[in-house]
Amino acid sequence: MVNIANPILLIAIPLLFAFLIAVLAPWLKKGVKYIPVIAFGLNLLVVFELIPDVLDNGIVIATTAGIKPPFAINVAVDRLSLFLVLIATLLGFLVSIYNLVYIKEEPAEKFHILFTLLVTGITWMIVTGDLFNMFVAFEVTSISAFGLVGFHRDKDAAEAGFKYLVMGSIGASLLLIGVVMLYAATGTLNMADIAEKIMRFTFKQKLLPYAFIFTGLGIEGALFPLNAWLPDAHPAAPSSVSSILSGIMTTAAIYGIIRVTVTIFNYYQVILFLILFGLLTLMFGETAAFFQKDIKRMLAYSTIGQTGLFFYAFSLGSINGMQGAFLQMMNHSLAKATLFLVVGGIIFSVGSRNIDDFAGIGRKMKLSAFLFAIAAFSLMGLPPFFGFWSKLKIIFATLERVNVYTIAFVVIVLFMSLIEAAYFFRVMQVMFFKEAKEEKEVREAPAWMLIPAITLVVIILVLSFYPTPVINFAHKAAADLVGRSVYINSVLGGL
Amino acid sequence: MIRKITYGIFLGIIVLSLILFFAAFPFGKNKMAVGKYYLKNDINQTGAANVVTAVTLDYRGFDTLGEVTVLFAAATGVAILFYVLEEDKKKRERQVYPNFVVRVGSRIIFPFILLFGSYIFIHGHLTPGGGFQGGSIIASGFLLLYLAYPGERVNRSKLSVVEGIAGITFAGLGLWGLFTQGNSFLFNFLPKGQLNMIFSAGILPIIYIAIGFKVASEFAGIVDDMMCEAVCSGGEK
Amino acid sequence: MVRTILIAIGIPLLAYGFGVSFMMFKRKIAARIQRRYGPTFIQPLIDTFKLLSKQENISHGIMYDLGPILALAASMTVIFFIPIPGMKLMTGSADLIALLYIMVIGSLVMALGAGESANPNSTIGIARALTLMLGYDLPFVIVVITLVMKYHTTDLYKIMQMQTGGHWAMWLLPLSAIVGFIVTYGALGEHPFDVAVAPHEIATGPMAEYGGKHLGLLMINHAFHIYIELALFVDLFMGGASNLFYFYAKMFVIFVIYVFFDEVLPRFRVDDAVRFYWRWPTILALLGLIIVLVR
Amino acid sequence: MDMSLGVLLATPFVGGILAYLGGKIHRWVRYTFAILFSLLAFIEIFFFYNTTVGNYVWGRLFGSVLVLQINPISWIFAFIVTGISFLVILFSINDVEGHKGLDFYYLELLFVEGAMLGITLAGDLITFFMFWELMSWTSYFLIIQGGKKSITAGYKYIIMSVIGAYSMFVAIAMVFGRAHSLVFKNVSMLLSQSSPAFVIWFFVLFGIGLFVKAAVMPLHTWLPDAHSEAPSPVSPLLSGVLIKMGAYGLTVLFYGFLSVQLIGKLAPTILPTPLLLYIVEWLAAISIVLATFLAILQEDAKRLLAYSSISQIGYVVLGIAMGSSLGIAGGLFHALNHAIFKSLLFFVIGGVIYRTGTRNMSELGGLIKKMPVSFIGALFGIVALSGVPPLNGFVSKWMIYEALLQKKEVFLLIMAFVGSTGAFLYLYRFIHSVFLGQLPEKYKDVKEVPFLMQLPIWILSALTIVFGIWPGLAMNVIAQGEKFLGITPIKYTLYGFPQGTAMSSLKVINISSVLIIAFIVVLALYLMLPKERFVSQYDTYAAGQVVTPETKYNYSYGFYMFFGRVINPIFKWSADKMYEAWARATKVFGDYMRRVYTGNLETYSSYIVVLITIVAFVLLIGGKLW
Amino acid sequence: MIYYIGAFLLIAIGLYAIIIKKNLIKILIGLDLIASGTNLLIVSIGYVKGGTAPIFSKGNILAKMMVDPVPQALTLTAIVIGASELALAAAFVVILYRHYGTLDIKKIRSLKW
Repeated sequence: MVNIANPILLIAIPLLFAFLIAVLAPWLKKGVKYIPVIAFGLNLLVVFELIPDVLDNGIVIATTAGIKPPFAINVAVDRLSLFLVLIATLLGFLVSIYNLVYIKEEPAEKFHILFTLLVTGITWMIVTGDLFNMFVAFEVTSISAFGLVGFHRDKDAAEAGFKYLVMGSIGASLLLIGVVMLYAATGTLNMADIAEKIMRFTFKQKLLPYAFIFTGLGIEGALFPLNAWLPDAHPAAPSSVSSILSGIMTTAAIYGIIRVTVTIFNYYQVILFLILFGLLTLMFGETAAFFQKDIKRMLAYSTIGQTGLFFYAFSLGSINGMQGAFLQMMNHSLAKATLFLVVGGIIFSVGSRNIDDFAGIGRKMKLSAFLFAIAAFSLMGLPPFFGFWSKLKIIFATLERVNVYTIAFVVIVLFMSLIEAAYFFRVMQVMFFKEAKEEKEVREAPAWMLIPAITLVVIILVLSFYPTPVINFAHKAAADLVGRSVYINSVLGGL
Repeated sequence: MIRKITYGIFLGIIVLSLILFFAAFPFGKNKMAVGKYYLKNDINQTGAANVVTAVTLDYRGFDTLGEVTVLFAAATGVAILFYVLEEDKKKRERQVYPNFVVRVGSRIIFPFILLFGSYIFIHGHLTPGGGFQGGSIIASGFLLLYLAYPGERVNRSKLSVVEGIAGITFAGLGLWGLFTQGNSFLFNFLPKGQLNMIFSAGILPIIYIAIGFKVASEFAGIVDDMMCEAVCSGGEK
Repeated sequence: MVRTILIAIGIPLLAYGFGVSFMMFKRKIAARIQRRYGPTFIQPLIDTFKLLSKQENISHGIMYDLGPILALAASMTVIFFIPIPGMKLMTGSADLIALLYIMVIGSLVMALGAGESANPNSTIGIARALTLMLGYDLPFVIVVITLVMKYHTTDLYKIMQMQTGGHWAMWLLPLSAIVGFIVTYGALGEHPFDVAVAPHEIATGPMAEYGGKHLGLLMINHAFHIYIELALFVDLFMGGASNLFYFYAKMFVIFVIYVFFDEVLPRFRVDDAVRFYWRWPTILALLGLIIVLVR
Repeated sequence: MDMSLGVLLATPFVGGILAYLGGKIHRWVRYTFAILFSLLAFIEIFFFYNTTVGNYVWGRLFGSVLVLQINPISWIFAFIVTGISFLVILFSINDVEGHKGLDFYYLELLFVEGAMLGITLAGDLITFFMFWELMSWTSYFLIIQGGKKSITAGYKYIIMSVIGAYSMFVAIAMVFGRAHSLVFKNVSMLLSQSSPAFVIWFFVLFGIGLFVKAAVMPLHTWLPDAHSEAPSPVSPLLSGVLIKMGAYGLTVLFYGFLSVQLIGKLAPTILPTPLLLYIVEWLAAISIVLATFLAILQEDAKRLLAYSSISQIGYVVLGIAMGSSLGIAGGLFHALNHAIFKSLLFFVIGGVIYRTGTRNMSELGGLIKKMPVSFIGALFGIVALSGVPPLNGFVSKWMIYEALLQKKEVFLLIMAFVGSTGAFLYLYRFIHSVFLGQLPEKYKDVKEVPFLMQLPIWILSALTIVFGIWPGLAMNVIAQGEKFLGITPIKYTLYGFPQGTAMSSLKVINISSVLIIAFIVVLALYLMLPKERFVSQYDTYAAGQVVTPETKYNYSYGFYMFFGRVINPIFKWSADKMYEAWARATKVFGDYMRRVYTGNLETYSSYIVVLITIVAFVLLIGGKLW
Repeated sequence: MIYYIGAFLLIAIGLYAIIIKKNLIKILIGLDLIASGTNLLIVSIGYVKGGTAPIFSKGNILAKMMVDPVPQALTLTAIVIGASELALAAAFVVILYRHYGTLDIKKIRSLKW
């Protein structure tokens, strides 16, 4: 029997199906939309098969071309990657279900191809164990994202897509330069191998390649001065794409930074410096979100803020901080994806993205509004929802050492949470308690668009009331990450 | 002006720091680590005379799969951006007539271009060349045809079928290797053959041929989309 | 037991006797100041009986009726908690603080009763009375606290006892005594603090609608009221008295001074009255308090 | 026994969910479930009377256990929570019928109850904070159902609550960073060993969270809006119970985590009370006076009561912060009493709004003849609130005054007294403008509220008498609670306090019996006199004019305008305006901040270049990051 | 070394073009310059003094004499990726021109704040 617990399948299967869409499109115009669902369904199976392996061994490694890791590209899934792969695959699966009804505009089959590639690229970026391969995956992700952002082909989409493309390309080039610099320095591209070999370099020598890679990934990861494309691109994309972009793509890029910073560079001198990025991102994102009238733009800015939050938690550098960061990543992915999906449904019915036009939705689209509320609560960190536990952990981790700086950090984080709560509550007030100006026929979104959101909300609720396994898992993931040796030794010495 | 100077200085600083960084790894010095391994083991492991091809398709074949995917995504993206509904297309049709020499000349040259391109990607594992290069050359042949006959169009959906099948071949070969043979993706399961022969290096030539078709059809598709944008919809809005 | 019952009956009668005698004296003295002859000495008594025996009584509702009744009952309750020479009955159950609150019951129910009469004059009167109360309460509280701080107890009887033998609080705490005098004056509602009644402006305020037996009860209540205020002042500042005669004499002296002031001063506007109380008496009282605290 | 705490806590939550689901069948199923489960919770409370149950572990998180417990102190508050919630649900049934958000109303109500119960039962800080937040936002959803204005009010409420909660959160996190266990016992142990600076930080940050909920000035600004705009049955819950959670938290903070000695050690002072507590006392006293003055000037009945709540909770906080046995007992007792009489008053005004549809006092009047039961409720409420014997408010206020006198904190006492006298003003205004005076013609046909709405009024009125005449009943639990907190419990008798507890003895039963006897005597005298005859309300003295229904001959608007003239200078500044200014400043600042997103691609690209340039520059100058 | 510097200059010029130039096409050229510079950099990293192309076209070529094959493979990939990016960017420019009727980036800023 073939062992399907192989992380490469996570990439190969959807790619195969993506090509299949292109083949079948001329004959099965209507039918191809089911292909991504099948692909990600299979992927989900693979991930479930992977879970016990990873839990037992801590890491699962797969090689390509039958050659040992430092020489051929390898794929490694450790606890942290599994964490994100699970979310990415789940979101891919659910959102592709959502797409069944949501995508009506032509060329639908092309949309499905790009969508499949986008999610595949994200998964790829997370599981790969090779730096150049990460760049390629990064490109797969961003090029499909460029195409999807421009999918509507209207004014906003074109502008947002172009800006995103230019910035993304610069980012990719910077990333590539950084990778190449590392290659020049070490003569290898495998992450574990680089990590081994780079230890002999001084702090100064490591800084420049790190800066390039950091900047390159930071552009996709929406860190503060580099994230200007995000608030344009996320709203311009179709809502299902926005939910993937916001939910997991930025997270995947941040994952890349985490990998590079901790596993490869082991860069604790810089890591504290990164707090600044986290906090600035948080502040700018949340404040800008507060002023938005367009709901999707608001959510996009909120994504920036959330990214800042978990990046900040990561850059605390302690196991507890990283644990908080992972929990918050998960919370943000699930909640923000839900929000975009629900909002997509609402926009689908109302026909407007302006928050003021959502008045009275709470009565006409009860389920949607309810799902929105739960997801928003979790995002804000209201107890007893999952976001509360993650925020709790982040604050606890910050205040492990009490001094003026940590107090100031906490004040900023909490103040921004407050702003976040303020604008989400404002939206909810409009939705639930404001009377609609004119009576419009507004119907509940179609069932297939609701099911993914419902599933996500159920997951959030389960995690809310039974968070312990995830919390423990995140703790182990953080410990593995900080320990480094698990990853490096198993990649280099394993098999 | 101040902006220009400022950014000039900024970029100067960046360049300076890059130079300083690379001063530690000077030009021409042998920096190989994995490269040595490839050069040493290439013949046993892959049987491809061209080590670059071996690296591209075997050791780092996974990259190439990504590369193909990127191209595929870009082609799809361009198709999305230039997508026009069929009925709109017809309305905007506009005929341009290039001169006679171009039309006849391109008709004569086109088969040779195809042949040349095919040669390059078929011999990718032996000579400097390969699927990308060959594919691009074939696509340039299509570009030539478009220059000569702006009114004519390639069957876009067939192109996409070709690219899909080529992609499936690549990924499918990889999966075949994974499932049946080496329990490793893109495992080179075919016999290695003799060095410098056309039937050598196992699956590499097959992949390169698939890539050749794929790249050719994708670039042709992009060209087609852009032609359509320029010719059929010319001056819209 | 018998003695207790006797005292229980005796205290209200005594209080009424004292109070009504002051009412009588007031009219006489006022008349003399104004160079009139004045009514008969027992005119207040005559008025009361006349009102009580009226056959035509109107009522605006239950609360309207209950107002005077409860007010009178509350005043009678207060009397039991104010020490009188030789008649100590209930003074252990409620101290000075409690007494201050028991004293309010009467005014409050009275106000409720007047409120139901639906006459704006009554309402305005009550609003003014309450505001004035807030005004004089501030200095009064300070004075009370000064006394408590001085004698380390809130038991009225003990405070009184500690002043026996001429150690009157009036001499020891002159500032507080002056303030206490002014406050008691306001509590009595005489000129210039008769804003609540102000017959020329709001037709006797709370009493505007009352007539007949209700007004009769209120007049009895008024007698009690005068007695309560004066007795309290005497107990707090003049060391109470060893027997009833001295007690009466002290109250009488204070009362005569009140009447003199009453006859010569005009009326305050209500907010001016509050401002007045919150200015000089408060400052004086605070000074007195600080002196006690520092010592 | 341990498990039973979980059952108790689960009762309201289960009830809420069942009520919601049952509502899908029929509305009466919903009512039945809601009433049944809130009653059940109330009954369950009595199984824990005077017991201390500790440490029922219900979960583990981040290496700390989550614990439930109950002790006499939390019992008092749990009693208030469940009791008042039960009455609120009774009252709601008629009041919110036909309301738009009815589906979720009982769910939210019971969840708020459950959250508050959770606060009182929490045995560790995470549980405490979790239920604290849960309470904040579930009650927010209750508040904003009150109509258009309530949305703004609710917004203000939630924002201030969240600020408070976050402040508390920081304090909790600080402790967690050191102790890695947040069970109350460990927290107090940690705090007793920590440096003064740490404890002061903890005290201040945790205290701010509590102060916001307890609406101590200057953090009170949410309360007048929220309490007045909330739906009628929710206001009693807010005013009676929710703000008591702040008082409970303060008790736990002052005497559970810390102790008077410990707080005294933090900042040496010559004052009779430790400095930190002394500051709290002053804040409470300021709340008492200013809120009273503000209440006097209100035109809206519920707003008046809301300000009154601020002032009364000031007494509670004042008592609790005093640190002496008598003061704490007084504060706790006043918390219980305030829950009773303030809920009563809110129920009454809720009934009036239910029948007349307005809460503007100048539009009401004369309802005593139409709604006698409500009037009696209001009467008991105001008498109890103004602290006049023989009802319950008197005893607790008396205790607080005596405690202040014992400690010679005279200036606080003066302020407390003035606040109390001021209470007469606004309470009289309340009862007069609503029930006395002239009945407007449009309310000629107003009826008494339905039975289910009368029931809470009757029950609470009875309780004011019970606790007023037999304060020993409450003192039983409070003394036990003080023993639990490690304070010498006060001496008490069933009817009052013996010599030696306070500056003097008190026997409430004597006062009330004398009052009753005197009343009987005077009533007998009155009944002997000729009978009276009833006349209409227009048959009044009007300087010879004839009053008709058309002529408005009533005094109710700007009742204390002349008093307003006296105190207006004080209210030139208000905390509310200050917060608004802050909010505006933040907003303007944020508006500038988001201008970094210029929409200009060049700018965006230059950000990237500048970032790398900085790193490169750092490298060129020697690689020193800091 | 000159190849390195050339590559860096190409990258720098590309960035400069993106920041300073207003025309969309020039920005595209800038992007392409960055990509080309990067490719040049990669290839020049792989160079070994005196090395030959890494192809065993005749039996007598020694592996020791060859240049590093990895950067060449990377370049191949990078070129294709750069080309795809450029194609997509060109498509976007066309769409932008269709909507705005201009190629001036200063005028294309309806999305902001």
